[in-house]
Amino acid sequence: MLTIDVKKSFHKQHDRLFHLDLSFSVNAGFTVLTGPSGAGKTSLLRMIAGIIAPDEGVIELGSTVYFDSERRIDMQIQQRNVGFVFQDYALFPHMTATQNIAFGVRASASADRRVKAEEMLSLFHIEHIADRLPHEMSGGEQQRVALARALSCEPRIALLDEPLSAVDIETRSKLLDEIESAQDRAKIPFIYVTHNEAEATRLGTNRIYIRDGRVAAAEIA
Amino acid sequence: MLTIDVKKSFHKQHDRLFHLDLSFSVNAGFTVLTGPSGAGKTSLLRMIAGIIAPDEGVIELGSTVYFDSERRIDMQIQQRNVGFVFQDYALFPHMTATQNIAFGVRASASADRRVKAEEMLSLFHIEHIADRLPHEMSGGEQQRVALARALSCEPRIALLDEPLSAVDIETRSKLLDEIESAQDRAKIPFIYVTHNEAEATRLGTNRIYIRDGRVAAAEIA
Amino acid sequence: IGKEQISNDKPNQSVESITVSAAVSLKDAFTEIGELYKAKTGRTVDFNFGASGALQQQIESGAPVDVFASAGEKQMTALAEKNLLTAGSRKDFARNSLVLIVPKTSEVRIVSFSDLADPALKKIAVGNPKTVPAGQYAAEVLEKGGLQEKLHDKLIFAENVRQVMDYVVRGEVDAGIVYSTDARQAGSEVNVAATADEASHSPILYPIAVIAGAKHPDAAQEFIDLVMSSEGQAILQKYGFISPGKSQ
Amino acid sequence: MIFDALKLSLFVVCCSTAIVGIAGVAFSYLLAKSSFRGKDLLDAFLTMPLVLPPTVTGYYLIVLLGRRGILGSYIYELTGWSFAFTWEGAVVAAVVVSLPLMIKASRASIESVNTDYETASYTLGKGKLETFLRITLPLARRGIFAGLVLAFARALGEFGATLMIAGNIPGKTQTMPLAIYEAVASGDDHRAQVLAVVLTAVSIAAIYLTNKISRTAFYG
Amino acid sequence: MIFDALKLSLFVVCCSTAIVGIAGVAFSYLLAKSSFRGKDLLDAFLTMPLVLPPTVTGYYLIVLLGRRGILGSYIYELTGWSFAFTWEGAVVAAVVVSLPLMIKASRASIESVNTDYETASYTLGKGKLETFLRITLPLARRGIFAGLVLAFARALGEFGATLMIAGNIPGKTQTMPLAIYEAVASGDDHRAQVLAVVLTAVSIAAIYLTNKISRTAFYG
Ligand SMILES: Nc1ncnc2c1ncn2[C@@H]1O[C@H](COP(=O)(O)OP(=O)(O)OP(=O)(O)O)[C@@H](O)[C@H]1O
Ligand SMILES: Nc1ncnc2c1ncn2[C@@H]1O[C@H](COP(=O)(O)OP(=O)(O)OP(=O)(O)O)[C@@H](O)[C@H]1O
Ligand SMILES: [Mg+2]
Ligand SMILES: [Mg+2]
Repeated sequence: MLTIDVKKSFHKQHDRLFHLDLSFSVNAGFTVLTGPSGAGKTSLLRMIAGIIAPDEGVIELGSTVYFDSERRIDMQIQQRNVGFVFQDYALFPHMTATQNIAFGVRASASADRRVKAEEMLSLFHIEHIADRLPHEMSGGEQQRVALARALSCEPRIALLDEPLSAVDIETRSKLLDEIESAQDRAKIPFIYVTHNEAEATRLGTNRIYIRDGRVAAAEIA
Repeated sequence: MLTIDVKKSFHKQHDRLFHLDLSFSVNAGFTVLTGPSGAGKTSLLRMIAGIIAPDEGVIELGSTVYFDSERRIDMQIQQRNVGFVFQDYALFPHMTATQNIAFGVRASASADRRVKAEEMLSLFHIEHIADRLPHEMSGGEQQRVALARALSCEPRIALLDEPLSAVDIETRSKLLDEIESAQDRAKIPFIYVTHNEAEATRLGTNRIYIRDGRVAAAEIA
Repeated sequence: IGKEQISNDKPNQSVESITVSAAVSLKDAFTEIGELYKAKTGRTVDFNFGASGALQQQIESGAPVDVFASAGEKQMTALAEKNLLTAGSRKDFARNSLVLIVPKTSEVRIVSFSDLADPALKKIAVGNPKTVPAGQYAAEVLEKGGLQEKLHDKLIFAENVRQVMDYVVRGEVDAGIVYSTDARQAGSEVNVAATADEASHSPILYPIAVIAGAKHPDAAQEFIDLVMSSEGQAILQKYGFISPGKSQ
Repeated sequence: MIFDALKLSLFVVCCSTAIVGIAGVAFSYLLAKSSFRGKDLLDAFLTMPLVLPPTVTGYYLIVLLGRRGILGSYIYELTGWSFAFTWEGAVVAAVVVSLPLMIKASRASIESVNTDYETASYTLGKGKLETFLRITLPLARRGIFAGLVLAFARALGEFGATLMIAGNIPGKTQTMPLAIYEAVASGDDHRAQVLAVVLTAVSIAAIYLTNKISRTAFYG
Repeated sequence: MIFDALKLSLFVVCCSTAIVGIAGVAFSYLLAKSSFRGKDLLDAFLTMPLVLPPTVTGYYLIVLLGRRGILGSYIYELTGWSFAFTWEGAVVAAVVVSLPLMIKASRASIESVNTDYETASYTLGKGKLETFLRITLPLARRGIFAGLVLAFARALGEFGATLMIAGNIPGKTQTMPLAIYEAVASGDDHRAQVLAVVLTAVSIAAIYLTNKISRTAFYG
């Protein structure tokens, strides 16, 4: 159960550039987040992950309070335990695909981490790039590494920001299977941002449509 | 008229990671380039732009020889005059949207460049971010700045690498109108990479499908 | 307390080396005396050559030095005032004289210090009177000759005598004032134009003393004795120094 | 007296930092972006003044630029003027000892700039120089700025080489470090402390200020 | 003799570069990634040795660490040992004069690392330290490496401060630059030239080598 009730403004000098005012709550399972470009989807995910702090409000995951302006709680990013696929991937440029994925795996033995990373590589059909650095991969390959990395850190919530926008239709459908089965195993909330109607329909148990920083429509199961 | 006939291998130490062997020619107008992730689409665009050099072969645009391994011609990037929308945007992080676009405009007076940049911003519906730096924009906004920048340098060929992958369906359709009218005015080849079937169908006068570094199917008008 | 302390202070037992801080201009002569000392006593001398002022500051801050040999009296006196010398150990062991040197290629005829006023001479290098003993003596000579004022704009202050030598050798200046030992060492690279009258400056004496709290006071005293001995004096004279008692 | 030395120091340091800034960036560009024979040697040669005791550097400068020096004798013949014992000599000394700092710091930051941005600039029809000035340099600004601060501070403290080529003429070539050295070496502790405090204060103020400026410039 | 001085120099420089490497990175981290009162002052203070003439730095060091020094007297009372005239003193001098170079260069490069990567590491559950060591440092490697080269070269050439605290005792504390100084000051030009050439050759070789190594490490 994820509960969101936040307000946040972006300022530049004295101009208010953008204002977010969102409140909803969703259960474990997929929540598809859609809305026009610049609506505030990424900003919302960043607040959940703790990368930016809301001006006021509450963010709770189950019984864990991630943020509460009144009680002055603002849990650190590294304690929130989120699996984040960044819109621009943010792969570590000095690490190979395997190293990028293994970096987040929670296992003490490095051999275990490697095994897990290799498993993820094959799930996402990118075994062939195991030893390549990010700049030696294609866009879609990078995106899949980012997805694998986010899902292999045993998160308590997955935040996927257009995680399949750079792959072809065929690959996308295979990866969606993998994402669905990952959710199935983990039973945690998956917040899934997409502009693709087919993806949205397929995953959409819950759907939230945001526009101009506000929830414009919501179908919550 | 763009003529391509190139071979290129990527190596790491002594392993051949990937091999490209492409040959086709297309006229001014849209050419939609599709194919699975990792097929070699971006690599092809990079060779046309001069960012990477083919191992051997020929690249000609009209009567201009961009590359010819036999005649040892390899024109510099800055002379090729391409408008490139990079898959990862490559916006200059220290410049605002307006500055990013104005940077490429071919006009000697800086006021003229600014005017042109502002015109482009409004064509692509991003006037509101004119003075923001890339890290203050959403993913789709960044992508539109990249598109505007590439089309405002009066190129002799436009290379668009999934230029609308990060925008919502509604915006996408408006931007496609703009892209079509830009091609209409310029009458130059537009090489358009996409994974989106709707886009492909709409623009597809010529269609080239590549797979594993080879042309697997081509419909050329 | 005591026992170990006392046995530590006992001479010769475990003494293998002493540390001598000496003005760098004494390097060649002292190195030779050090070898002699080793031959006689079996102990080695660790020399610490540097500018007299720097050596003085090291000793003030407690550097483990047994003997200090200075190129100027000022530094030694400063230590004496701070009770950092072993009473009665201070002696003058050598003297030097001051000479006026000109570049080998010099076209101006100079035969005395008073010729320095010649307008053909544009630049004259001397040690910095504030920091270099040789500069102090040079200032006295110029003062006595009534030249200080006239030369005011021509003087270039160097931070050691070596720098004066370099300037003269390379012809950057038209003349310089250095110790005769330095001029002698430079050999034919410069011409000695004049020697300063002994009466025109205070005696250029090189004092030596055992440092208070020296680890090896007796061995240190032996070193001083060797410097003062006829053998030691012979070595110093070989390098151009004058016996402290004799006149030029 | 203190005021004279301070004024001279600041003047010399400003001249040298300006020269080092321009020359340093030019050399960094050369070393980072082009490849030619002997590049590594040029690099090592430019680093030399860092390794040699400044007095030795000063000696080489005299040998090169003195009135009878390898280059200096030509200058002297042509103009009747020489670097020796002039403030220009102090500037040369400061430039030589601080240039390596600037080059090392700015070169590293120039090489760290993601080349994708430079490539993007080329596709927009910009040449190497324009791309360097408008893209690479601004993106490498922190390292370049650090290099400038290093060069500034080093020039402010320059002493050994200055002493050799510029001499130590109060009011003419006696910079702060020379005055401090003189006071320390002559045992004038009081004066030394006053001077050191002034120099320290000036440099702390300068560094403090530049930090503030850089912060506004970088995070603006 | 030359060999002794060279060996000692290399030994002292290796010790000091190791210390400077670790301390420099730690300080850079502090200055770049945390904010606390007096940060700018700490920064300015750490830059001081760059501005002060080395002899003056050396003077402060003996005032601080000499047997009768502010700190040194306690050390002496406790252990019967003091920094004066020991190779450890030479290491301290080298560390103090070269640390500012390391800090400035590495701090700038650490601050230039795109924070997105650090954020990504935090979301993967890694703490500040681990993120710094495994993400920030490798991405800032060029600047850190440049800082190390600067520190190495500066330590190799260090002379003024060393002379004050470690003395100039052949075979014990006489490093190459001190040997050069001694040869120059005692008029032994030939020896001075031989020493200067050896020091130059060693440092050119060292820098040439590190350049080669860095190239393989960064592009290999
Ligand atoms: N640091 C910032 N400073 C100023 N404005 C910002 C900042 N970050 C985001 N914005 C603005 O906030 C709005 C929402 O951005 P956000 O990235 O959340 O959009 P989004 O819904 O993810 O869009 P897209 O689908 O294009 O990725 C945008 O208009 C953006 O320009
Ligand atoms: N510098 C490189 N070194 C090694 N391999 C590379 C390099 N650049 C690209 N490749 C490989 O070449 C293949 C083609 O890459 P390219 O980026 O052209 O694919 P693409 O068709 O654009 O894919 P996508 O749709 O995912 O962007 C990929 O397998 C990629 O890993
Ligand atoms: Mg977004
Ligand atoms: Mg691609």
